[in-house]
Amino acid sequence: MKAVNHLLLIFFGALLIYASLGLPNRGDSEAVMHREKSPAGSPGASSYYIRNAYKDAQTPNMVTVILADYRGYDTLGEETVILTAGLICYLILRRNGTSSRRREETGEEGADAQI
Amino acid sequence: MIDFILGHYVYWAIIALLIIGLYGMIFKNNLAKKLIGMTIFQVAIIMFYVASASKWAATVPVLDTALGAAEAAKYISPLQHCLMLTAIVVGVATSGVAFALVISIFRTYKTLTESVLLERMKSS
Amino acid sequence: MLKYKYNPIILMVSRVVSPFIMLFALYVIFHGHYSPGGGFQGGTLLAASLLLIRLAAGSEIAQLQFRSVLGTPLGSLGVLIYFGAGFTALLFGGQFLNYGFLPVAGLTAAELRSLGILMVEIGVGLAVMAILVAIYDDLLEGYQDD
Amino acid sequence: MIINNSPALAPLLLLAAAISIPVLALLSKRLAYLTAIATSLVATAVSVLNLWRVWESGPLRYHFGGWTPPIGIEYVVDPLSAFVALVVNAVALVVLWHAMGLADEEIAGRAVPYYSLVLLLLCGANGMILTGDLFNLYVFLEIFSLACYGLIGIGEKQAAVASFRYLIMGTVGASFYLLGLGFIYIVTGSLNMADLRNILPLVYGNPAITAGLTLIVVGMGIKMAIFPLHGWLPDAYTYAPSTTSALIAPLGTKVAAYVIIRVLFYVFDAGYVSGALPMTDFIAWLAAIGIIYGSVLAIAQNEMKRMLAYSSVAQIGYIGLGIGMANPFGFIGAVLHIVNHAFMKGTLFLVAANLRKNSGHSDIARLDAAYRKKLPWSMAAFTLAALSMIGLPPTAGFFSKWYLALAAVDKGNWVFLAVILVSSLLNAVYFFRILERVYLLPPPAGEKEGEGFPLKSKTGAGLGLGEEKWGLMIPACVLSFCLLLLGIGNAGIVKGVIQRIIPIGM
Repeated sequence: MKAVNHLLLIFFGALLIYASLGLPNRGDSEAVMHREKSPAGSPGASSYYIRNAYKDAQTPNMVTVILADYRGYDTLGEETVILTAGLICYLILRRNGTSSRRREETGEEGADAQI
Repeated sequence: MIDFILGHYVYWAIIALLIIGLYGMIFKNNLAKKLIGMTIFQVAIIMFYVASASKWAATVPVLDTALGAAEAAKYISPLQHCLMLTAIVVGVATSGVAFALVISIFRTYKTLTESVLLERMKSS
Repeated sequence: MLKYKYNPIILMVSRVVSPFIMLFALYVIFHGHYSPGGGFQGGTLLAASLLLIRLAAGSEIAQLQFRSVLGTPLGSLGVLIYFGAGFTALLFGGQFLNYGFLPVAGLTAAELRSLGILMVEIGVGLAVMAILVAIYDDLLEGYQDD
Repeated sequence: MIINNSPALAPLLLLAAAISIPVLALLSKRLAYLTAIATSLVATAVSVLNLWRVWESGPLRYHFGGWTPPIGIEYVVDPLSAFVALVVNAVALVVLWHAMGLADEEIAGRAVPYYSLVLLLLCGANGMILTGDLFNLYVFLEIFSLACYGLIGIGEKQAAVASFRYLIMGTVGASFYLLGLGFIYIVTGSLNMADLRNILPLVYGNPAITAGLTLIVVGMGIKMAIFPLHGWLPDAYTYAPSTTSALIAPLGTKVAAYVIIRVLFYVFDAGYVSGALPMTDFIAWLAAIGIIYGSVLAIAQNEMKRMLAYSSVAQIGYIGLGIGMANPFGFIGAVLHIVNHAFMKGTLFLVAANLRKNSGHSDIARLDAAYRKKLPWSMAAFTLAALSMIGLPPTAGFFSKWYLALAAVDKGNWVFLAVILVSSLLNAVYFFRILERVYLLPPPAGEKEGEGFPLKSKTGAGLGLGEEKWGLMIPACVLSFCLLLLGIGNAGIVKGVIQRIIPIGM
């Protein structure tokens, strides 16, 4: 079983190295994703954001504009991810809904109610 | 060849980080160490996106009137940075839930090493 | 077990530092328009200031600063603010999250969007703070029992 | 206002209810369940409206924030996504209705976070099905997965370990998806599915695209629990509380299978995926091995929920086979099997939950004819679902296997045809084993009628002796009756919905 895992790891590394050969040089602003027009003629997203962020939302910080306005639905989903994590920790770790401090505060009577 | 290496050595470093993270998740016996491997894996992917967003001689994507009109070559691509805010938050949420589960496991089984855990699961 | 040991130096320093971290956190949230920052970074800093007091003074005393029972409801409130901003845009004829349709008079479409972004940042900051502190309390709560 | 915003309404209503449950719960704990069931009902109604609108006026596009697609995020509702969303919401509604009668002890004290998480799970599922943006799909995939980890984690003692293993494998899967998406974004510069559809043919030769596609398919394969990547599924479904396993079993793997179909055939085109890059053949062969592996292991199990979990691995193999054969019949078979399996697995897990609630255990060895008297309607639903799993004509299961067999013949691959037939035989073995016990094996001699059951199930409120409240029995019967409806109305579904959306170039 260990050998299979080692093989998996090596295959994963080889796949990534093979994939990185196809990537454009990091940092040249002529790469496909930075261009104004994508290869198929539709407007390139990131260059549109840079040129129009201030015009559309009067906000110099382009990342905040994308975060809240252009791709605002992503951030709403992200908020829900945090809320889910909070609810899960509440669900898994709180013993039947009452925290031990509340049990101590309600004193003996509270403890009877539990049992 | 030189500028190919200059343009890609960061990606190879990130691939090494990814393999380390995956190694940690698969081969480590302790549950908490698996979590560390998982976090390394997620951070490596965040690095991958942010590394790909940079441009030579371009500044932070906050509009600076001193640079004049906003052209794509002057600012680095802001989209990846926004996507990675989401990925960071997902990483935090997953780690939070994972630690809640680790505590819940420790509370019932009093151990975090996987081999001992599997025996205790079978016996109970 | 995590026994709380009283240490006056840590308590004094953290009680002095915590409000200033909170102040800086509010600056980061509201200054997200002009400099790197925004809801998430600000919310985490707010949570950090609360956790500092929880660590230094122990969770019983830290209840005075932020009651841990408030955690999840405040988190839901933060997401509700974000959702409400998007839903009011829906009610006033635009698509969901289309701040151009917010019912605030006298602002151009771009300024309306800037206002919408600000409302969203506040909702995000509040939710991140409340949930991170709630997760810390639950992790502590889970561990304390055995 | 409602009509032209209808595509986005389902996930948003579920999200709004999930947020308001913790706030409403301050008034009264009962409100949590009522909000959950009411919102699920409204979400089902909205998805019916969506399907009707798509039927009338073709695919709908909904731009969030008013921005056109490559700039903003869009929802695309076409017959495939509207139909799968309707199935997901309908099954979830019936399972939630069943949860009222069940009132598990694990959920008793924590109804508020539990039902809020159930709604978040449905919001994640609806968001994943309807979205037209690949990164938005990752965000809703995370909401869906986190809700699954949480709901599984509160079951029996071993549930936390099973949920932890699911979390580790699930996060690896989601991170593979994100990595693959990163490679594709760097080379093409767009995240929108429709936009990518036009850009990708120009960059197919690039190694980053092939690696990106492989990573996305492997990542979603882990979520879909296809053969070699299914390690987390048996423990997760067995140790989860009954309501959770009845909720996640029909939905979890099906939504991931839908995403693979969407990425393979609608973002990349079928010609590239099955021709230049033998991705679909690879999936088909893995799925074929998975079918046999799952069926054989299901026979070896003694506990019913674990048996159903392994049979889930086998049924996912059918969907993988349908995807892998990449021809029109295979596509129809895969989509039909997503729908049929959702209903079949829903019924079977509801019956397993009834068994656990009624007699405290669901071990196959201890089943005998007394159970038929105790739970007559549940056992009838179980029989109908078992016949559908095996694939007998009037029920829906037959038609999806029929289309898969046609696809195998059409492709000329006799091994797949043999696998489908042999696995139907294996399904028959592990289901008749239970039916034979329940209907033919006389109860052990010393036990009088209805004497050997734990006291709490003696309330005989239902039809049969000891059958629990109506609330437990009717949802299982409704789901199994739907199997019959799906079987009879099958021609309508295939012609009306699936025929219209067969990907070009298949």
